Amino acid sequence: PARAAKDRILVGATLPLTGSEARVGGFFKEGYELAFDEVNKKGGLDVGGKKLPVQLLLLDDTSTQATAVSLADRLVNSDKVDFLLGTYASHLVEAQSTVAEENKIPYVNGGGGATKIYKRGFKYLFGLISPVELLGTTLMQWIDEQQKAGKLPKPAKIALVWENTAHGKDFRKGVSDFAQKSGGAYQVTVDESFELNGKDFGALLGKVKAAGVDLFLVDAHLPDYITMHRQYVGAGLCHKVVTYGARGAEKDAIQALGADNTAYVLSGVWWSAQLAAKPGASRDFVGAFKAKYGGRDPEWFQALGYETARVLFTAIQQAGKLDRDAVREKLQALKMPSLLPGGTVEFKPETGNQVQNPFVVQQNQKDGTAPIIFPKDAATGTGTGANPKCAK
Amino acid sequence: MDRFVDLAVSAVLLAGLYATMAYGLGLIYGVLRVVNLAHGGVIMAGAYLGWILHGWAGLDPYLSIPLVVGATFLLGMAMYRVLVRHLPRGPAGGPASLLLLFGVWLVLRNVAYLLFTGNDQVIRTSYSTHALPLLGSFVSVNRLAVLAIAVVTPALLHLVLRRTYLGRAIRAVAQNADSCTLVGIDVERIYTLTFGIGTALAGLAGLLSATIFSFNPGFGSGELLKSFVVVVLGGLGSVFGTGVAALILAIVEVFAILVMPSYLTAAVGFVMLVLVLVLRPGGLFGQRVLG
Amino acid sequence: MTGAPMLEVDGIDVFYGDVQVLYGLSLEVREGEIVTLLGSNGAGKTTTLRAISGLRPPRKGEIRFRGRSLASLPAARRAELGIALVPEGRELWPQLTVRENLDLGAYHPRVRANAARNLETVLAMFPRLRERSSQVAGSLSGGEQQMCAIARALMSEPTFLMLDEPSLGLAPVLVEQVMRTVAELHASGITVLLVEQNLRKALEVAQRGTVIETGRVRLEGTSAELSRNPEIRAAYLGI
Amino acid sequence: MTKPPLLATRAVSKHFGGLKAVDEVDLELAQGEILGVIGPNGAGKTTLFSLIAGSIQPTSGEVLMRGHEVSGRPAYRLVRAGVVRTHQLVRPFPNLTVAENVTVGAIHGAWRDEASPRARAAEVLEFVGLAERANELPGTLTLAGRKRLELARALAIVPLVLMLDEVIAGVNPVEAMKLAALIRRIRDERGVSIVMIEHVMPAVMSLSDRIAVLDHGKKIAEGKPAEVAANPLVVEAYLGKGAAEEGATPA
Amino acid sequence: MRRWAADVPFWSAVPFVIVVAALAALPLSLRISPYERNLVTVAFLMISGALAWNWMGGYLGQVSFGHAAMFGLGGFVAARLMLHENPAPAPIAWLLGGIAAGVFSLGAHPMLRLRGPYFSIATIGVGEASRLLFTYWEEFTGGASGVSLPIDIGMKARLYWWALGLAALVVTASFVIRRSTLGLQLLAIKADVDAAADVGVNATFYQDLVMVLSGAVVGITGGLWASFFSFIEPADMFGFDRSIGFVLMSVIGGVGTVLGPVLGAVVFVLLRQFLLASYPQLYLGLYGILLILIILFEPLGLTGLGLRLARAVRRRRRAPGVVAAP
Ligand SMILES: Nc1ncnc2c1ncn2[C@@H]1O[C@H](COP(=O)(O)OP(=O)(O)OP(=O)(O)O)[C@@H](O)[C@H]1O
Ligand SMILES: Nc1ncnc2c1ncn2[C@@H]1O[C@H](COP(=O)(O)OP(=O)(O)OP(=O)(O)O)[C@@H](O)[C@H]1O
Ligand SMILES: [Mg+2]
Ligand SMILES: [Mg+2]
Repeated sequence: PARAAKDRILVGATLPLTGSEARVGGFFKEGYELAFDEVNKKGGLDVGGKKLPVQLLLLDDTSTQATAVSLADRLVNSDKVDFLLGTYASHLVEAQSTVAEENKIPYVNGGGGATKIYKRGFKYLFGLISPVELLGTTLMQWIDEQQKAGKLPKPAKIALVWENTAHGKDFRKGVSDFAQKSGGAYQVTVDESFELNGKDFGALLGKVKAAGVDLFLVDAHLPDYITMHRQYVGAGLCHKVVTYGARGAEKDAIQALGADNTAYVLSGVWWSAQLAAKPGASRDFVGAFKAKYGGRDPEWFQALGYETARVLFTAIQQAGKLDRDAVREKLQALKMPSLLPGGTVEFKPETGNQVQNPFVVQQNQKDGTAPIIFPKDAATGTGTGANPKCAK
Repeated sequence: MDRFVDLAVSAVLLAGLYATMAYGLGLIYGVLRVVNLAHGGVIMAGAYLGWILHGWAGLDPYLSIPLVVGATFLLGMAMYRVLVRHLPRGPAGGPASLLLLFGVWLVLRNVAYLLFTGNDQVIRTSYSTHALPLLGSFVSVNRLAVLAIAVVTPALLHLVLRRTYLGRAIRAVAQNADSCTLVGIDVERIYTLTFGIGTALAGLAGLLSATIFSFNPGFGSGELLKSFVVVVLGGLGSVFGTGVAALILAIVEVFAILVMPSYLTAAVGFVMLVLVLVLRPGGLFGQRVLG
Repeated sequence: MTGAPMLEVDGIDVFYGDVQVLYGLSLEVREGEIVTLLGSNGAGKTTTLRAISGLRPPRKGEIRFRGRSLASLPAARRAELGIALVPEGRELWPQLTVRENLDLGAYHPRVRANAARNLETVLAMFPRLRERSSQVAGSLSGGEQQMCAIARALMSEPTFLMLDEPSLGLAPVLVEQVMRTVAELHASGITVLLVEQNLRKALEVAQRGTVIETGRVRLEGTSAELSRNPEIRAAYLGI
Repeated sequence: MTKPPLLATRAVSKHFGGLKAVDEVDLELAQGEILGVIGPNGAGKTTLFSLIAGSIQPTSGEVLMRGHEVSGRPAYRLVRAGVVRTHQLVRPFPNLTVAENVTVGAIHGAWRDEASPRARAAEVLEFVGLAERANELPGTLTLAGRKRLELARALAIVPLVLMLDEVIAGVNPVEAMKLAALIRRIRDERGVSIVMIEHVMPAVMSLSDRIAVLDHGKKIAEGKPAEVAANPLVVEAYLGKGAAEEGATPA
Repeated sequence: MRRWAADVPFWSAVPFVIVVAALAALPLSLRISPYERNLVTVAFLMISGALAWNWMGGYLGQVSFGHAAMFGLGGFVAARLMLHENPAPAPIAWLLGGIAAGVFSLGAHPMLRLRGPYFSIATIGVGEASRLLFTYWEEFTGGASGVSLPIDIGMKARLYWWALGLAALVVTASFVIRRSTLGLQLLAIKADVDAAADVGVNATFYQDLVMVLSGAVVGITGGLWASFFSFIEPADMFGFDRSIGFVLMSVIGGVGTVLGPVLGAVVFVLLRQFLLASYPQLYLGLYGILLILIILFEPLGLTGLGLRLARAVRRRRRAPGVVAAP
């Protein structure tokens, strides 16, 4: 009732601005802030014929669950925010979204990719980040094209290596389900997990080497990717296809490892700045981002952050009021043109309100670039089927 | 067979790393009977020092060894003078020194965080990913260099401890401090120097790790835990025991992958730690003081 | 033969924690003398030597060496003045070799340059140690350990040598030998303060003696006087 | 058949590596007796106490109480059976008050005495003369006070046998006399049998009914104080050879 | 005639009962928002955990860096019981989780003969090994992705009273233990195991007893924690940071006292919340500095500081210049 007289819309969020996820937390913050700036520059959101500015109340959850939960609690019950945007990293989102559900407050996030978050039947939780499982599937689809084109052996042996987290487990499911359904075209011969921030992968790589596989499919986060790939190259390993899941095209990593050593590494991401090559939502976003952040190129984190906020804004405008349930209904019914690959965003109850947009697959080149090679409609380059360096 | 060689090679390389991480912890414990929980923080500091020198001055990490070792040596001496000196020695000081140095670690971590943010950093050199064929397997040049240093360091340490007056004084202080005073050894000074050397060894370990791993301010906790395992296994305070224990731990961890999922191999070390503490509190090779 | 006072202990009180062990104890040793400190178990002899060497500074009273107060001089600096102690129970570094034990005896900068020469001297004095020089000290027999401890003290070229029960735990032949050594050291110009329970042996080599009982001086006199004193026995037995 | 002694050791030994700290020692303690144990430093006196009290286990031999073997039992069970020791270096619990220190002792003697632990602690403190200091920390007591505390803590258990390791050592002569008197009262008024280690000769000689002498882990003599003092072995090992040669006997 | 510090007259419980009653009535007042209520609930849970840790670390002097193992085990056992097809009522699940944790901690029995830093290092090993093993045990902990409990809207509100009840119980237990002959014996063991045995204390038994009790209470706390957060994962529940948390709370507040861990837990939760909102970059270092200062200058932590202040004030009152009472 008191909310009716409001002169602005208060949106709360926490992000891991310190702690283990701090780097990405910062990226999401940039995305959020860009979206809020854009709206406020236009005088605010049009809510029921009245322009209301939006304000972001952002707190640092230090990458820990208890803090993410209690700060969300604070945002809802003490700061009285109208809506919530999500934090980053699956475990934080899974813990934090319970607060939104208990308080019946819409919670839109672009940072919780694990499918199990969306299997709890929550009504107020919406996820803009496609399941990591789908990342595994998408990569396999491209690989499958190569195999069909005769560039890869059939059957192909896979070493499937994943970090022991929700992220890694989803990736593993995507790949192994695909392999199982392939009718023998793919065999997973090594299936191993490793601890986050692992130190030495010598033994693991030894096992991979001994198994004599064709495809080396890994899901790792950035530090482990760098550590593992260094040892991989150092141990003289080479496989026809190598991927580290969503990692590979980061400039940091290419710099840390050398363009030579990362050539042909495959990665699947939720969005890429190269999508701006064609006119559309992505190009607009990249332009705005560069203007605000000194010409820097955004990565998928900023794009998802930005888009997450935009989805919430769109639903609010469509509802025409700040009523939480009304906004929730509009989110549920939303079908919005988007910068995400696939071009539209919608939340389907059967997937627990997690979007199912495709991934874009990039492949690193010797010159340090990483063009999109899949799907075709988004491609900015052509992929190399099997790493020519390892002839065998 | 081929596979066996591969695993053996990676075990030896890993042992080199574990050993460098553990020497400093063992030395300080051997002489002062203080468990240096700030060890992990110093490893982290060593990594960042190397990174700064590499990034800002373009200094190769191996060339910056003297600078990093020197800086962490001073840090260690300061830690002893300002903090550790005031603790009760012996069993009574045990938990107190543990907690005090843990506090130091938290501060180091926070300082690093303020200076460098939480981002992961790496040191990349031209040879970071170079490999040499060896025994039908490929071995990273950098890892070989780390191994070499892991072997040279205790040899140097051994020489210093055996051949110099200072080294003999350090060993003597560990055995009987009163007699040292009688022949004119300033025991406090020896403690200060020892703490400095132990800390410098941690700094060196950090620098070397930084050429292999990416790191952030939280770096060092895993290294500390491994160092514990190695030092306890080797008998707290024995330089050679430490080296051998590092090798044992590495072999067990690496070969464990043959019988268990790779994820669990990390637990093997901790299980060994607890078993050794309970069954053979003096370490696998018995209690020796700085042999 | 005896000259100016070299060491003056002046009314010292010494404690272990709250336990008082010495009560206003005074003592004097003159240049070139050999003096023995006698007393039964627990009388405070060792404590007196520890106070002089700085390991257990007195709470009250003063110790002067060649007229200079030692109060502000840390224990580690006293070796510099030529004060050396062969501690009770030898207190070697058991895991260091004999050679290392001896080398460390010459740790002090003033004598470090002469280490090689001093080593030759002491090894000549104790040929047994030359044979054992690479053995760890902890594995020596009691007598050998005693020699090693004396040799270690001599490495610092002391002018004032304190020996705490050097005959403790030694076979009679070795006792004879140690006592002879003490006499030789004295003859070579070193002032000696000898603590002994072995009253007869001690009085044989010493010129003067002081008997202490529960931290206080009970009797003083020349060796001859003390040997004759009827009280001495009772005091010595602590009865 | 004579009644078995209250406490006895039969050929009890303790080896530390190659060192025979205690070597086949036989000892007997009769009800109401005070037995003195003397010997040079490192003779094995304290180790013998630890063996009897169960703090360490003998290498061989046995400890008997009223003819029943008790060796191998952990210390706390021997305490509950009435064998209580004090330590050479006083070991009060520093963070507990004087009264609490004694109460800890009183907890486990309850079966022989109906009083509550706290009441018994109070009574014992009165007996040793520490009642005034009940609520202070042991650190505030003088050494003599702490020795009394150590006695009180042991007495609170209502022991049958009290083993005192150098309780008189280190205190000034006046206090030493008072402590000796207290020890005699413990035997006379409370009927506690006592074994005491002491280097302070006047005290041992006057308090003890019998004296045993240890050297290098072996018992080298035993008997009335005067006999022991005259024993040439004892004189050589402990009292001093110089004394023997002058040919007098101790007072 | 003598006033035994240990004889606590029963009326001294009156202020405590009043405080608990007031706290119980607090959520009924409209002044407190659900956010504040939840914060206090977390503080209650931390109080229970810190006090239970303190039985080991403070009373017995065995500083454990591995209590997260019991916290996590209690949490996951409770969670599994509540997720079962025939779900156990929450309080039963918590209790069983606590029992499981207590039994588990008995496994550390052989470690108890280690003392000082050796014990601490061993607990680090046990803690880390537990974390890895339980993370690997998917059927139980859900592996790295953890388990979610069904959302129960009224649960958080009810948990306030449950947590208060637990905390009140644990505070009472801490007092009773401290003041009873059991507490005396624990402190005696802490001061000197051998001397304690020499006055008849069965150190082995009491150490086991305390370890089991401490583990069980921390386990129950873990169960309540699981219900409160609805989602738990092993990396967090079994994490080293959690073990450290128990240590920090007790040390900052005052090891070995009853009030200390309570203060420590409140400061830990509230200060943290405040710092996180205002200076998120500094809180780690501030804890570090606090820890260093406490170890160097005030071993009894905030409690010791309070006592010192009280003494100073009293001295000031008695100081000359103030007119003495007739
Ligand atoms: N570290 C210590 N702590 C407490 N008391 C001590 C310590 N060292 C010695 N004492 C006590 O001080 C007193 C004097 O001891 P000291 O060693 O000086 O005697 P001593 O004359 O050398 O005897 P001995 O002939 O046995 O060597 C003894 O009562 C002894 O118990
Ligand atoms: N735990 C142990 N390990 C090895 N040796 C020991 C141990 N305990 C005692 N000893 C040795 O056993 C011998 C006997 O020691 P004990 O303490 O019984 O002597 P004591 O007769 O009480 O001497 P004091 O009069 O000086 O107290 C000593 O040589 C001592 O060093
Ligand atoms: Mg002596
Ligand atoms: Mg003794």
